[in-house]
Amino acid sequence: MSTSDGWLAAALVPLLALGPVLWRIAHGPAKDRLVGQNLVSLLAGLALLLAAQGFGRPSYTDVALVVSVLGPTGTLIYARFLDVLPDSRLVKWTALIGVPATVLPLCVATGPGRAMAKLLLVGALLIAGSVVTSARGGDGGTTA
Amino acid sequence: MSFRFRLWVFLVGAAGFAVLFAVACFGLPAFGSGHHPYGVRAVRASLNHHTANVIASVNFDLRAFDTLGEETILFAAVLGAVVLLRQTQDERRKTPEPAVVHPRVRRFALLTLPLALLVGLYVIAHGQISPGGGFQGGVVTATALHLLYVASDYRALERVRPLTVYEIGEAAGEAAYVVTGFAAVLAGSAFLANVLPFGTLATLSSGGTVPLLNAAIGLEVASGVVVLLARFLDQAVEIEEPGEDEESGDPREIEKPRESQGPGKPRESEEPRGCGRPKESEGPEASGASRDDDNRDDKRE
Amino acid sequence: MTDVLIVVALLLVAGAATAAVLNRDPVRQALVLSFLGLALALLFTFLQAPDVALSQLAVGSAVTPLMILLTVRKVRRRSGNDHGADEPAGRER
Amino acid sequence: MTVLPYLVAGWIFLIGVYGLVTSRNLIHAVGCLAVTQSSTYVLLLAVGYRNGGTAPVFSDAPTDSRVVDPVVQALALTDIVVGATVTALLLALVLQLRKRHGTVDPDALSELKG
Repeated sequence: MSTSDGWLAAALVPLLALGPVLWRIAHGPAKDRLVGQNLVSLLAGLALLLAAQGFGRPSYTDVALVVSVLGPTGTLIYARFLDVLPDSRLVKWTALIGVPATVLPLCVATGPGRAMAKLLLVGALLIAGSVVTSARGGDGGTTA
Repeated sequence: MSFRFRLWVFLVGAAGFAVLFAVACFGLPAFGSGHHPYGVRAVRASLNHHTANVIASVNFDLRAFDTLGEETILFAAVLGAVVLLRQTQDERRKTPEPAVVHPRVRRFALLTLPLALLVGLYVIAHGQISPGGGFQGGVVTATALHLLYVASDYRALERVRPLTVYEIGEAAGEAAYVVTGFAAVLAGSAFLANVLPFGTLATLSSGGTVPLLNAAIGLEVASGVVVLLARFLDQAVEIEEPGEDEESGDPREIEKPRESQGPGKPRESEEPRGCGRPKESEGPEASGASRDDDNRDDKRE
Repeated sequence: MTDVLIVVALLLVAGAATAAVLNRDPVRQALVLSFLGLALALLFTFLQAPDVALSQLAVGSAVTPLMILLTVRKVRRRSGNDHGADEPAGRER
Repeated sequence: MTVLPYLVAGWIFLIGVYGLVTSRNLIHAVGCLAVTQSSTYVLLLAVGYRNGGTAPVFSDAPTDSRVVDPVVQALALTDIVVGATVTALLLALVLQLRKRHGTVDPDALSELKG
């Protein structure tokens, strides 16, 4: 198994985690669905970062960058419409553990440079977005 | 056509389709194999024009005329939606209550907003080099602008978003595309031909007319999506039909656990303030009409 | 390895599409549609089409579900009157 | 593996049309149409894929690398964005119908007509 295969195998982990999340989104109560939507963008961002490294194409990180920007935006917009922004330890800890566990090895693999700055930016955005949308007492605000 | 009959028609058609499609699938070259004569030629043509992103080259150079068609469909669709969603005479605007937003959410949204806009513009600007382009970046930029809606409320978004500018921007994007096309004609070539110097591969100015057309599309898509979302938001948040009675509104509206809201937070009271309760001008007819409406609905059910 | 990723993403997309159709309530459907958008974006990336993935991401994960939510909101503002016209529960015939 | 992506595209198409046929809510039907549309993207990209190929974007890859077909990608890319605006047009039509006839149930609409 080559290194690139190793990265792709790592990308499989967040990808497989999406399965149960889909089940929660499709069948769970309103709160779970929003948590699910939040978790999906986080996991997708991680999978995309790992896949970019696995394919050896740094330019694929642009997709992860867009996910890290639009994911929290989408969650907050949903929260505004459903009038609920549940606190979720699951999302928070997935972000706080999963993102560094993904981004730091990637940074080591890419070495210093523009690509690494972009990786760190994506990581910071993913953590910030997930923490803001999942922390206790958070609220999307009332609709207007 | 009854529901059952329709379902049967579908099932028969679907079974036929499934069989034929499966047969066709096994006739196709296996997934991941086969040769792609057009793909190979497109790559060669794109490299000849020094465009690193072959997809952008196909869209804005080789098939630029087709993209004009796509762009026109987009333009027409936005125009149609805007016409359908305009405010009619019997509808009135109400001012929605300002929203209450958690300070952390507000701070996050305000901090991310410039970054998100920057990402959108980056995706547009790098269209001919790295993955991205006017179509994708336009949508990202337009969505990013709505972080402002998340940060405070719709009124704030309206204040900083002069809709007319975006309507003009959409038309300007379409016009710029056509003008670039005719400029090629004036330069003694064909409509939408790539007449500019190609530059060096994988730099911002490479690709001749590709970056120009890309920017035109980016402008059009971004403005178009902003206008569309604005019209939908108008309808959902501000415009009120006669007889649209918020208080008897569906309590199930969208399943929401009320108790999850912070204490002391007023539930969004959608009732119009001051102006336009049924006692005024067109009020009585309006509520009367709505009552008729209800009766008709009841009978039908 | 790429093949495994593609197969998993394909199965996710198929599952999400089925769930999006079978969720009869538009609000639920909007959330599943945004999942479908992200799953499609992942699939497209694995199929080496990052441009298409970006496009699908921007449109499928945010704009389409948002427009559906806005439409639902507008339609339901009046729906206290006609019972269940929008409610999936009330319409088995 | 050799036909799985094509079959998945066919499945998405069929399930989307099934949703359209059985839908009792036009908003839901528009969502189903969006699902049906996505089957074409899956099919197009599956046709254009080559084993071991990479994206035809040469900013960070050598120009002689084995690439997947760019033409189908260009087709899918524009269609996604244009499709979204058409979805918006359909939703606007649903809102108009709701305003005129007070319902979003397609069956109730045909009863109104006669």
